[in-house]
Amino acid sequence: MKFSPCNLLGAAAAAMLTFATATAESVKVGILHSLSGTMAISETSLRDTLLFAFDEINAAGGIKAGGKTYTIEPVIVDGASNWPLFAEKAKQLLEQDKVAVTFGCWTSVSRKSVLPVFEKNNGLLFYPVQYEGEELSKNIFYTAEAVNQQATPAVDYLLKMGKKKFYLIGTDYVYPQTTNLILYKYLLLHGIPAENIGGGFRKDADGKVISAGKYTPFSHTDYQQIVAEIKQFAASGDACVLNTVNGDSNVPLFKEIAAAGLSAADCPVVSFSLAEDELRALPTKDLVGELGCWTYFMSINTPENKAYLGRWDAWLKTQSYPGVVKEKRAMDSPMVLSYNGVYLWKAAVEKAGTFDVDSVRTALESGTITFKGPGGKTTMQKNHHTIKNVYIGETKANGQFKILKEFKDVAGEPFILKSLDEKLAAKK
Amino acid sequence: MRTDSKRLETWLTLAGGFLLIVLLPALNVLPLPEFLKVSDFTINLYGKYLCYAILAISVDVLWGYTGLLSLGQALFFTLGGYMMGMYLMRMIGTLGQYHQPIPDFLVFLGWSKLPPFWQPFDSFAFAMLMALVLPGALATLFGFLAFRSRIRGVYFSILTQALTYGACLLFFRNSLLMGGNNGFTDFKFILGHDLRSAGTQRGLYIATAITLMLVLVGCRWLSRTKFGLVQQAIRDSENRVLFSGYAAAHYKLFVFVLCALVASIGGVLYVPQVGIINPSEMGTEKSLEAVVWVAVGGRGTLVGPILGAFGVNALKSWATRAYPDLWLIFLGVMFVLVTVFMPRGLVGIPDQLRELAARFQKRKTDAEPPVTGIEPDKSLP
Amino acid sequence: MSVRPKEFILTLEGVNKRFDGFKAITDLNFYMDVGELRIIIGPNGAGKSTMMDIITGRTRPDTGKVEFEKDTDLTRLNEYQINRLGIGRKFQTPSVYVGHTVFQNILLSLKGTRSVFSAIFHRVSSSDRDRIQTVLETVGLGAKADWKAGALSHGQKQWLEIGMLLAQDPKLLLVDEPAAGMSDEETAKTGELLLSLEGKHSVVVIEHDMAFVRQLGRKVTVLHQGTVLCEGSVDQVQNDERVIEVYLGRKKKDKT
Amino acid sequence: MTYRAWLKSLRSAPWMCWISTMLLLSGLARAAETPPAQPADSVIRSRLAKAVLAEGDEQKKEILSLAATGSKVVREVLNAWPKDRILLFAGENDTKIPALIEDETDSDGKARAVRIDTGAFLSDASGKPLKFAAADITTAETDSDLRRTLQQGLDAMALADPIPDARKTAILKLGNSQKLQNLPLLRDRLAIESNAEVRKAINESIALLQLGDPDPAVQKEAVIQLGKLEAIGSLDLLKKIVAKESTPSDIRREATSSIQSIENHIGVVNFVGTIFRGLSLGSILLIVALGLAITFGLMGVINMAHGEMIAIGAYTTYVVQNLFGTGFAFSITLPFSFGGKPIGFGLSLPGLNATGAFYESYFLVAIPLSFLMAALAGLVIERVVIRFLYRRPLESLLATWGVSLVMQQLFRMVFGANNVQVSSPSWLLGHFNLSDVLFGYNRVFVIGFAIFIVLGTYMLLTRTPLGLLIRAVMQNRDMASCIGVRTQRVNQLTFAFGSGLAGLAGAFLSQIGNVGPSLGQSYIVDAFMTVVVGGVGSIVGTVCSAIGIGTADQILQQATGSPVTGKIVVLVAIILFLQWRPGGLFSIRSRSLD
Repeated sequence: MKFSPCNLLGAAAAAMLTFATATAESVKVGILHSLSGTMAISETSLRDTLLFAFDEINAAGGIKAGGKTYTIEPVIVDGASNWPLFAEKAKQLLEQDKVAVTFGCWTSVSRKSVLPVFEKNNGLLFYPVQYEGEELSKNIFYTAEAVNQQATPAVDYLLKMGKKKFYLIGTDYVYPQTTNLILYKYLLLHGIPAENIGGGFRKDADGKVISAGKYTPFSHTDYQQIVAEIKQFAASGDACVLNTVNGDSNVPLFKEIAAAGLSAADCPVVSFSLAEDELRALPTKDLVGELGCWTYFMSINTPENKAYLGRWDAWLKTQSYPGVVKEKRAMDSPMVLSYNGVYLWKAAVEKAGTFDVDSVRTALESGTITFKGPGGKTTMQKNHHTIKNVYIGETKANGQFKILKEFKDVAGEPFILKSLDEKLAAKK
Repeated sequence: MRTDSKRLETWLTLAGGFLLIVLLPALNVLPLPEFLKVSDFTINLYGKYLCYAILAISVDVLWGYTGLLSLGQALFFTLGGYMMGMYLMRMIGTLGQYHQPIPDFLVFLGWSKLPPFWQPFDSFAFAMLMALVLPGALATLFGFLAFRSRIRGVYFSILTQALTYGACLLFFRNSLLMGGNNGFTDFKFILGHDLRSAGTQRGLYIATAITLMLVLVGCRWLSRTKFGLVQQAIRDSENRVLFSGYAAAHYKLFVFVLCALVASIGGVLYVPQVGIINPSEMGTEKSLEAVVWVAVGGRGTLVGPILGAFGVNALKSWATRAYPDLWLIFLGVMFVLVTVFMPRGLVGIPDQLRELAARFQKRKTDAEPPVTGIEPDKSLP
Repeated sequence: MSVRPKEFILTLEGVNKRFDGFKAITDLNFYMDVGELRIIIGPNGAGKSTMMDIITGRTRPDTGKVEFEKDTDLTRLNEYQINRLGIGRKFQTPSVYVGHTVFQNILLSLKGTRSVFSAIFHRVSSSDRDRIQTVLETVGLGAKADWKAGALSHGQKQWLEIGMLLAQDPKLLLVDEPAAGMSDEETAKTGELLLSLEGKHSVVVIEHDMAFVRQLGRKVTVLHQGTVLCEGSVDQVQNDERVIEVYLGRKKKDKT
Repeated sequence: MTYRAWLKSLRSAPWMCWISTMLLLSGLARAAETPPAQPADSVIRSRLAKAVLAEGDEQKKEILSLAATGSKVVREVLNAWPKDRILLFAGENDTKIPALIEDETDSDGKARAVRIDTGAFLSDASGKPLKFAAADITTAETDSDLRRTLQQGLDAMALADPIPDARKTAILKLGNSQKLQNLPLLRDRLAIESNAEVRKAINESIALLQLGDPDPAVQKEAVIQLGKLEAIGSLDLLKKIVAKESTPSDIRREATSSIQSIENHIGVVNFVGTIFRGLSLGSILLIVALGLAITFGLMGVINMAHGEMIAIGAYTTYVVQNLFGTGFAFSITLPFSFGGKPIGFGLSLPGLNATGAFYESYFLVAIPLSFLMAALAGLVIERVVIRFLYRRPLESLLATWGVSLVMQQLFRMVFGANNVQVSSPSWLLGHFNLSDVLFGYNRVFVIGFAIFIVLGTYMLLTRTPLGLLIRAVMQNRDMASCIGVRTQRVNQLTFAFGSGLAGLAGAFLSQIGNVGPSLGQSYIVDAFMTVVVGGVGSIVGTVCSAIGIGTADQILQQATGSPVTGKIVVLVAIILFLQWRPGGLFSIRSRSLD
C-alpha cells in the first residue's frame, strides 16, 4: 500500500499547464457542463475530452486565423445540473468572458435553457449528445446523433433480424418521448401493428396517439414490475426492447433484466443512451449481445481510432487538471462528438480567418468543413447537423461493442416527425 | 443593545433599498466611467438573487419567526413561476421552433390544439391571479391537514419535503402537459416588451427590488403586531399559546399561506429573469438551499435572509467558475460550520463577538471558567 | 353520586384512561365547588398530571364524563376552546415565552379576543397597560416589565406564569406545583396569593410539599393509581391508614 | 416414496438447482486447472477444431452434428465462440490453430488458451503456456447466421441439460420456432423427461408447434391443450387465430375460451408477482430505513447524510470487489499548487487477482466491511458535527445536509462522477419460476437479508447490555448520565450502529442498482417517510410501514400502469394517513405534557 502526497506529475504536466497563463495570442473557449449534481455522471467525461482536444491543438501550434496563431484558453464553468444556472453561466461566458465558442450541454433541457442566451448574444454552441431533433437554432451546431442517425437505423436492423414485437421504454423527458413517438410511427410504417408495440399509449381526445411507451422518472430504481411485463411481452420469443432510459437508471434496469433471465438471444435490448462510458457501471458479463447504436464505438478498428485512443491514454497519464480521473477511463460517442466539434470549429475558423461568429457560421454552413475523426469522416451540413457513419454494435463481456453493421455517411435530419406523418397518411 | 440592532436594521434596510432600487439601475444606464458601470449581466444576476431573497424571507418568517421549518417553500416559489411561465409561453405566439400557435412542447407531444386549461393564461391578470390562488389553495389544504393533526417540528419538515417530492414527480410527467422535465423556456415577450432587451430586464430588476422592499416592510410590520408576538410565542412555547386560548393552528395556517404567497411572488418575478422554469426547481434540495441562505444570513431577523441569499448565491456563482470541483465542499463545510457554531448567522456575528469579548473579560477578572459555552439559543427549535 | 348539585364548577365522573396498557386513570370521580380551593396530592404516577391533561383537553379520556360548570362537555373541546371557557393552567415547569419581554408575556394573556385578524390589527390601549401593570405588581414583577422572560430566575418565571394566568381572569385555575424551585419566603408569598384568589376563582393546586399544603390548609384530595384514595382536611388525610400505607413513605423523600 | 423419487422431487426444488449450479461452477473452475484430455474426446476435439475453421453450410451442419454428441467440450466451445473467446492462433505455414481462451485472467488482463484440437495449452518453445490479451488477438468471427446455428446447437444440447430450468428455456424456444420439424425432438424428450415443470413446457411447446399444423383437428386439440396449460407465450398466437377470418368457428370458440383461461392465469400471476415484488421493495425500504429508525427514531437526529452512509456501504463493496480482482487505485489533484507543483494525493492497493468461487465470495467479505466502514464514518460525523446538535434536531437536519454535500463531492473526486461497476456473484443472479411467477434470487436474498438485519437489531436492542444502555440513554439522556451511564459513548455507538446499518443497505443496493455519488439521494425521502409512517422510535412500526409502503407501491404501479402515479398516490396517502395517526403506526404516546 502506498499513500503519497503526490507531486505525481512531472515536468510534462507543468509544461502543459503553462498555456493557461499565455495571454498574448490566446482565444477564450467556454466549456459548459455539469461537474456536480446528477448529470455530472455523464458530463465530466465530456469536459475531459474537450480539455484533451484543446491541449492537443495547443501542442500542435494552436489555431491559425488571420495570419496569427492563437492558443486555446479554456473557461470551464459548472452548470451543476441546475438549468437556470446553465442559463446564468451561458450569459457569463458570453457577456463577461466573451468566449469565441462554447462546447457544452448534455440534457435537452440544459440546451433549451441556454438557447435564448446564445441567440440573444449571437454566441456559438456545439452540442454533442444524441437528441430528439425538432430544433434548429442558427447559434447551435449539433455534432450529435439525430434520430435518423441512431434510432431508426437500429430499428431497421431489428426488423431485418426478424423481430416482430417492440417494447418501448424510456425516461420521461423530451428525448425519449419524441424518439418513441417517431419510432412508433416508423414501426407502423414498416408494417408492425400497434398491438405489437408494447409499453402502452396515450391518446388525445380524438384518439390520436400522442405518447407511446412506458416511462419512468429520472433516477428510477425499481424496475421489477416493468421487467415482469417485458418478460410476459417477450414470452412469444420474437420481441425486442427499444430502450431510451436515461443514463443511471439503466443499471437497475439491466440488473433486473439479467436477474429475470431475459437473455439477448431471446429478447435483445437496444439502448440509445448507453455508451461505453455507462457500460462501465453495468455487469457486462451478464449482458452480452445487447445492442447499441452510435456514430462511434471505441472498438472501431481503424488506424485513426487506434491512434486517437493512444493519444488519449497518453494525455490522461500526464495531464494534471483537477478533477480529471485517470483510472479506468472509457471513450464513447458523446466524447468523440465533442472532440469532433472542436476540430470542426477549428477548421471553420481557419477557413473564415477570424473568430467572428457570423463568419464562422457561414464557413460551417458551407458544407465543406470536414474532419476525419476517430469514428470516420464528419461533415457539417447547412442544416447544422453532420453527415457521418452510423454503427450498430452488440455488447461484449469486456464492456466494449462488437460492430455488427455500419451505415456509411448518414446525413443528419432534425425534422422527421412531420415527414413520417405524411408518409403514414399516404400509406392509408 | 436591542434598540441598537433595531436601528441598525432600519438603516441597513433603507440604505440597501436605495442601493438596490435606485443606485444599481442608475449605474447600469448612466454614461459613467467603466469602473463604475454595472453590466447588464450583473443587473440580471442581482435580479435573480433578489428573487431568491424573497424566497428566503418566506422561509425565515416560517422558520425564524414561527418555528416551522418548511422544506416546501421551493414548491410554492416554483408554482408561482409556472403560472408566470404559462403566460410567457402564450406570449411566444408563433415564434417558437414550429411556428405553431401552441407551445412547442405540446407540438412535440402530438397536440394540435391548446388544452382547455391553458387557454385563460393568455391573460396576464389571470396568470397573476392563479399565481396567488394555486399556491394559496395548496398551502391552505396542506397546512389545514398538517396543523389540525398537530404535525410539528421535524415531522412538519419531513412532510413538507414529501409534498415537494410528490409535486416534483408530478411535474416531471409529460402527461401533465406542463412541459415535463424541460419545463418552459425560450420566452420572448412580457406585457408586450421584448424580454431579451436590457431595458426590460432592468425594469424587471427594479420591480423585483421594489417587491422585495415591500415584502420586507410588510413582514417587519407584521412581526411587530400582536400577531407577530403570538407567532413568536408559538415558536417558543406552543403549549403555553394553546393554553392561553389561542388557536395556534389558525395562526400557523395563516403564516404558512402568507409565506406560500410571498414565495410564489418571488417565483413570478424569477421566471422572466432567468428565462426557464422546470420541475427540478422544486426538488427538495432547492428548499434546503433556501434554508441554508436563511441560516447563513441569520434567522429570526429580516435582513439576515437577504444577506444570506445574496452571499451564498454570489459565492456559488463565483465558485462554480473558480473551483468547479470543490465548490460543493466549500458550501457543505460552510453550512456545517454555520449551523454548529454560528446559530445566529452573519447578522448574529457582532452579538456573538460581543458575548465572546464579555466572557473573555469576565474570565480575566474572575479567573473563573465560563458558565456556558457558545450556548446555542435553546429557544429556537 | 348520581344526583349532581348545580353548584359544582368541575365534575369528573367515571373517567378512565389507559396508555399502551398502563392504567393512568381508573374510574376517577372528582367534584369541585365554585370558588373552592382544592389541593391534590399523590405519589409519582398517581395520575395527577394526566388528570390535568384530561381537564384541559390535552388528552381525551377513554370513557367517563368531564363537565365544566353546568353542562359543558370538556371531552369534545380543544385546549384553546377550553381555555376560552375560563380554565387556566400553570405547568409543572414554568412555561413562558422566553423570547418576549415580561410585559409582552402578560399582554398575550390578557382577556380578550384571540382571533388571527384581531391580533393583526390589535393596538395596546391604556386600559390594557394599566391592567398589565396591576397584574405585574400582584406577582411582584412590576419593575421588570421590560426584561426578557428568558432572563428571569426560575422562581420569577413561576410568578410570571401565575401572572399570565391571572391576566386571563379565568373561572378555574389549575396550578401544578407552584412552589417548586422557590425559596421559603417566596413559597409563603405564593400561598398567600393563592388563598387570596379563593372565592373569586376556583383553584386546583397540585402539590408535593406538605408544608405548603399545610399552609394552604384547605380540602385535600389524595390520588393513588389514577383514582381518589380519600378526601378531607390535611389532618384527616395524614392520619388515614390507606394514605399512610401508600403515600407517607414517599412523603419524606419528596420533602427534601 | 422411493429414494429415487425423493431425489427427483428434491432436484425439482429451486434451491436444489441453486446448489447444483454452484457445484457445476466449482466443477468448471476445477476443470480449468487441468485441461481435460480424455481419449474419447480426441475425435470430437479434432472435428471441432476443423468446424471452427470451416465455412458456410458445411460448418453449420458439422456444428449441429457435434452438438448431438452432448460433449462438454463442444458446449464450452459453442458458448465461448460468440463471446470472442475462440482464438485463431497463427501457426506455422499460415495455418490457424483454434484455441479456447480461458475465462480466468491475470493481473495484466491476459489469459491462457487451450488448443481445441488437443486440449493442451498453447505454449512457447519451453513449454510454458502462452498468455493472450483480449485486445491484441484475432478471434474466430461470428455473424448473426452462425450465431443462430450455434444457438441451435446449444439448444439441442440444452434439451439434454442436467439443469431443468435450462432444459425448459431450450424447449420453449423450440416451441416458439414455429417449425414443425422440431416436433420429433420434443416428443423424444417427452418420452424420457421426468421433471413435471419441464414436461409441462414440452407439452406447451408441442401444442405451440401444432398450431401451425395443417390438420384442423390437430390444431383444435392444440388450442385446447394450450388453454389447459395456461401457456402465456401462446397468447399472441391464439389471438391471431381468433382474429383470422379463415379460422373455423369451433376452433375460434376453443381459442377464445383458451385465451380466457390464460388471461385469468396472467391475472393470478400478476397478483402473486406483485405481492412478491411488494415484499422485496418493502425489504429494500426496510434495510434502508432501519438505520434511520435508530438514528432518527431513537436518537432524534435527522441525518440527511444517511443516504451517503448507504453510498459508503456500496462503495466499500466496490472496493472489496476490486481488491479481490485487480486492485484499487485513485488519485486526486487539487486546484491549488505549492511551490509550482499541483497538490494532490493518491492511494493504490494491490489486488488478490482471485477468480471463480473465491472471487465471488468478495460479497460475503464486503457485507461486514461495509457495516464497519459506514459505522466508522458515522463515528466521525457524530464526533465532528452531531454531538453539538443533540438538543437541536432541526439543525441536525441542516448540518448533516452540509455533510452530505461534502461527502457526495468526495465520492466524485475519489471514485469519479460516473457510476462504478459492481458485479453480482452468480448465486445472486438468475431466478426461479413457480408457475410463471418469477422469483429473482437477489429479491429472495433481500427479503432474507432484511429479516436477518431486523432480527439482529432487535436482539441487540433487547438482549444485550449495550441495547439496554442505548434504550436508557434514548429515553432520558439526562437521567441516564446521572446514574453513571457514559452517554457520550452510548451516543457514539448508537449513531455508529445506525450508520453501519445504512452501510449494510448500501452493500445490498450495489447488487440491484447504481453505485454512484448520488446513490443515497434516491432513497432518502423514502427512508424518512418509512420511519415517520411506522412511528418514530418503533422498530416494529418501521418494519410494518416498509412492507406496507412497498406493497402499496407495487400494487398501485400495477393498477395504474405507471410507476410515477403509483408513487405520487402513495405519498398523498401517507400525508392523509398521518392525519389519522399523527404519531405513525406504532406511536409511543407520552403520559404527560412536559
